[in-house]
Amino acid sequence: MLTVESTIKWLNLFSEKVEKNKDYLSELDQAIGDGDHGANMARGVAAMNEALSNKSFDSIQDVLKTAAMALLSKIGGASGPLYGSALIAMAKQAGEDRSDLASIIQAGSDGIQKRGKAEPGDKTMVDVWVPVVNALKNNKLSADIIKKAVQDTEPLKAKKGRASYLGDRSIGHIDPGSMSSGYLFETLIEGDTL
Amino acid sequence: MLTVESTIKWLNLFSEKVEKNKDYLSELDQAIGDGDHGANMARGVAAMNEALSNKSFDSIQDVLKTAAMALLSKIGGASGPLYGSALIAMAKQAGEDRSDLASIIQAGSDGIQKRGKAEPGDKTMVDVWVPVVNALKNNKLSADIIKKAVQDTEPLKAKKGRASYLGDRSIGHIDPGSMSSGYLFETLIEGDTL
Amino acid sequence: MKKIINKPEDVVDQMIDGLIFGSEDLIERIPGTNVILNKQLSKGKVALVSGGGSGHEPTHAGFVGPGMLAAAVCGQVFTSPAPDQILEAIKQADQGAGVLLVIKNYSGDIMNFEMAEELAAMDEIEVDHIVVDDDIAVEDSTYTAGRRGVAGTILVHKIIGAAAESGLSLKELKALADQVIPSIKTIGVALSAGTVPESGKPGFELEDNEMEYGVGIHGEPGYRREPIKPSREIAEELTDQLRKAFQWKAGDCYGILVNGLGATPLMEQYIFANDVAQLLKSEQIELPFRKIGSYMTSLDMAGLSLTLIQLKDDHWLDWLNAPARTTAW
Amino acid sequence: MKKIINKPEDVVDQMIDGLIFGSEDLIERIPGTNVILNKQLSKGKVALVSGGGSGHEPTHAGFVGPGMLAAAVCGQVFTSPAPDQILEAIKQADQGAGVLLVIKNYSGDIMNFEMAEELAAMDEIEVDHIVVDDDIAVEDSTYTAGRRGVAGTILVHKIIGAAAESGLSLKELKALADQVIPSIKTIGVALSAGTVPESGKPGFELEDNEMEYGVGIHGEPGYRREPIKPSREIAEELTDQLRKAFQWKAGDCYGILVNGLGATPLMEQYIFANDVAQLLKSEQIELPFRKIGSYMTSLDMAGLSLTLIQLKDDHWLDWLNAPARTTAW
Ligand SMILES: Nc1ncnc2c1ncn2[C@@H]1O[C@H](COP(=O)(O)OP(=O)(O)O)[C@@H](O)[C@H]1O
Ligand SMILES: Nc1ncnc2c1ncn2[C@@H]1O[C@H](COP(=O)(O)OP(=O)(O)O)[C@@H](O)[C@H]1O
Ligand SMILES: [Mg+2]
Ligand SMILES: [Mg+2]
Ligand SMILES: [Mg+2]
Ligand SMILES: [Mg+2]
Repeated sequence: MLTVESTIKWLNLFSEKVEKNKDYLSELDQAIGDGDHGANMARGVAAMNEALSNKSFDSIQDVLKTAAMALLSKIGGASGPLYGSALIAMAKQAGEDRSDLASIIQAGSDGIQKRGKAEPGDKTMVDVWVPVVNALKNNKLSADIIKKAVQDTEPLKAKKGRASYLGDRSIGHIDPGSMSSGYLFETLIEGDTL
Repeated sequence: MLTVESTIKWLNLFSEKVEKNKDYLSELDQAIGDGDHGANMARGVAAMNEALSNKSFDSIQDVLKTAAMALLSKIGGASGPLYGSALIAMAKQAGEDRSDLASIIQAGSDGIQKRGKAEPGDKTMVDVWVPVVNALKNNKLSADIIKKAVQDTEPLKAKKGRASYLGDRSIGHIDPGSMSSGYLFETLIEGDTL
Repeated sequence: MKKIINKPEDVVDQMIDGLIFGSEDLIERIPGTNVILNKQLSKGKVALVSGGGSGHEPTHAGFVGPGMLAAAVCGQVFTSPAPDQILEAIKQADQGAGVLLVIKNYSGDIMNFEMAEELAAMDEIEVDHIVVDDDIAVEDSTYTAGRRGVAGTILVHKIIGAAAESGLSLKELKALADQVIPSIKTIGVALSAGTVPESGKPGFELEDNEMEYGVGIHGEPGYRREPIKPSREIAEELTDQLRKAFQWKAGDCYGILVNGLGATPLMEQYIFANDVAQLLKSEQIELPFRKIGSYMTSLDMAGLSLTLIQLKDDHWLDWLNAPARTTAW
Repeated sequence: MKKIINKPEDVVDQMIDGLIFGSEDLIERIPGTNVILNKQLSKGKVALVSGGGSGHEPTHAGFVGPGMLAAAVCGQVFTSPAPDQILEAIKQADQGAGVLLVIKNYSGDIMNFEMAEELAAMDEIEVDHIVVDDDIAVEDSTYTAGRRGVAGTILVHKIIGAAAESGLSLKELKALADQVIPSIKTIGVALSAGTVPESGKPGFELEDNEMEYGVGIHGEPGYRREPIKPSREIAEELTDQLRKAFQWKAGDCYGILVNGLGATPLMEQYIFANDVAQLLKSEQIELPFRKIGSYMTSLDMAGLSLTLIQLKDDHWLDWLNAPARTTAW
């Protein structure tokens, strides 16, 4: 269940995972983008961690909004406004219905699609968020489902983002933003927040 | 003896030799200069050859002056004005005393020194012109003397021209301008002009 | 990687300080941000704000000054700046007549600038935006991110900047840009990739004798790799692409920008410009506006790009030639 | 060698045409020569003529125009132009008040320009010359060729050009130059060599992690090779050399030029400029004149140079800041 503490714990675990895997994220981005996704995300989560540790919070909304602003202002590039929009939408939703994780993640997913105009199958992080929302709704989110969603971006041809410039050459590589979104949901499980 | 014909023949032979050895001249210049002496000289003698074949001459002075202007306007760099000044001075001298090769070459050598302010031992073409003048005066110019003069520039430390920037590192290399001047005097012998 | 820098993570910050040091009479840095602001903003006129990832110097900050940009926002190298920085630029640039954002067409830039625009609207600042997508190397399609914004952007800065200075409203400027931007097309060629300081490796690898047509200013892949050709043949290829895109006819009137990508010296840019000039002359294209230099670079990428703008309106030429006081125009 | 050129032997000719194509309003080529002439010469004023080997673009031709040079003579790459070309420039530049030749201190340039001067004197044109030797990397000595002329030359073009425009006589300009030139000192660092098109090979080799202090603009050897350092440390080394040469004290007033050598992009030049600015600030040196960019290049050499000019006279600053209409200033 999402509480102030569990949300912070979740985001801290996410930060750790991004930091640990930033070179891998950049490597994925080097193949079909511009090679900075790891650096972008690491910069973002570092700022998020700092913002979260410098303040005390009395609502999940508050936590998510603080995290959103940090990510938004420090990631930059394409993933900055996407993660920023996701967390802002999640914060809003948490204000209305704080206990339902599925509807909160659904709001985040909608926020990303509203901002980035990508559809499932376009080889973007949407391809992880959408299946995760569906799994949550059916109460069966698992590490395997997340892993599969990330892996399933490999054969896709990119239609949005930098990778789309590659056309067919984008096929055969995992989408970096999907990988970092995968980390977000893996840590949701690892932190026992489900 | 210098006649209109033998002078033209001499300069033609010189052109051929420069053209044939231009890569070597540039190599020498690469070691202690900027690597263009071969290209400079080749450009110059090509223009000289053309100028000499496009006109008929009725004096040695005329031949030398035409050659001088071509070299002067096409070699460029340091060697352009030096060969140009040498041949202009030689042309003047030939007008006064056309039969005496020694005094003509002496005038050329003086012209070079006046233009470039180099002394014997400075590791420049002067180190070939001066011994050649002396040998001519004593009627004993030979291929060996020329060869030795060129070779003797090797241990010298450059005090003038681009090589002087190298200081001690200029030691141990033959001076490119001395080599090209060596060709000039070798062809004097080869053309039976002596 | 051999570069004259300090810590890779500090390059943008220190570069901005160096730029300001060189042009203190013209520009200043908004404290605590990576925003460069024109010191002599024109009261009551629309302010032009641009920006994007760094690494394209002198773009964009070099074009801040009277007659061009009111402010430029510098992101990390090849990374769009975030909305809060853009918002700060909008706030400080606004002189009461609204702000027009000039965005190069990259997903990241579009999203960050749009978010800033939404935030500014909440602060009741009138803001609109235009998107430059002049790179014809990439197929245009509404189903993808579309064409990239490259060197032609500086012509947009110049024309719209001069028009803003002449007093056009935000609406009028936006309408003008809707005419101008589709009239600008660019195509480039790379001889070697630039190296992002934080990555330390070239963005792509080309063989010693290879070049690639259509590479983007972040090292995005182009449309063809082949052994390096003489300048004249490169000029033919790029001109062919532009001819196809413009479908010009004898007597048409264009402006031309030959742009170095960072490590290619002026000598090569001039030689290439000469070849293009001869080709266009033989097709009787008029070229009353001409510019040659390294204006939209890609770090230390070797190569160049060719931009043409069809001058459909005499005003455009006037605005291109209007005075501007900036570091780099 | 990967360059955007046609035949190596044609680079100078075609480059000149490309330059003129880009700046037809300002400059023209004297037909049949490699001389670039200012189209708006100032009647009755002393004409400044400079030149030298090509490969240093935009120097010198980019500084032809009202307020700077009357003409520039382009030699082959790294090779002084010949006297007949220089003579032609002198003849066409002269507006009745005489001609001042600005020569960089290389044996070849000195001899060719002096011969042209002698020829011009026969034509009864009043000509004199000044020799720029600002490169402190080489020990100065009357027994050798002395110090080389490098980036500081463009400050001479600017100051003497503006002074000529203000009406000073040939004698007065020569006296002014005798004050100005010794007040200019430059020191550079190279990260890689430029490649002369006709040779096809880099002028020297540096390891992947090496740089060399004091390299000349034709690749002449410098005074020390070492592993590449951060910008800040390079700034310290170059500033140390200049401090030794100038022996400045707090409160002294200088102009500064940070100059890219061809393949080094503005980002690095700005970062380096920022480091130098901080060092000089800490020594309380005033810097009312500042310029950053690639002005005196060495083909595609990577690296940069730092020039300081001690502003001993307020006029010098005015002349540096005076308007000039050229391609490159
Ligand atoms: N329009 C979009 N909608 C959703 N996700 C997107 C979109 N564009 C890009 N992305 C995601 O962003 C990731 C790249 O992020 P990043 O490398 O940080 O930014 P940039 O592409 O600006 O360098 C992609 O892998 C993709 O998952
Ligand atoms: N002051 C001088 N006096 C005599 N000879 C000189 C002088 N300076 C240079 N040289 C000669 O010129 C040669 C170099 O010529 P070249 O390479 O064509 O010109 P540059 O040095 O301008 O590239 C040297 O090898 C030397 O013999
Ligand atoms: Mg990326
Ligand atoms: Mg040489
Ligand atoms: Mg990026
Ligand atoms: Mg030379």
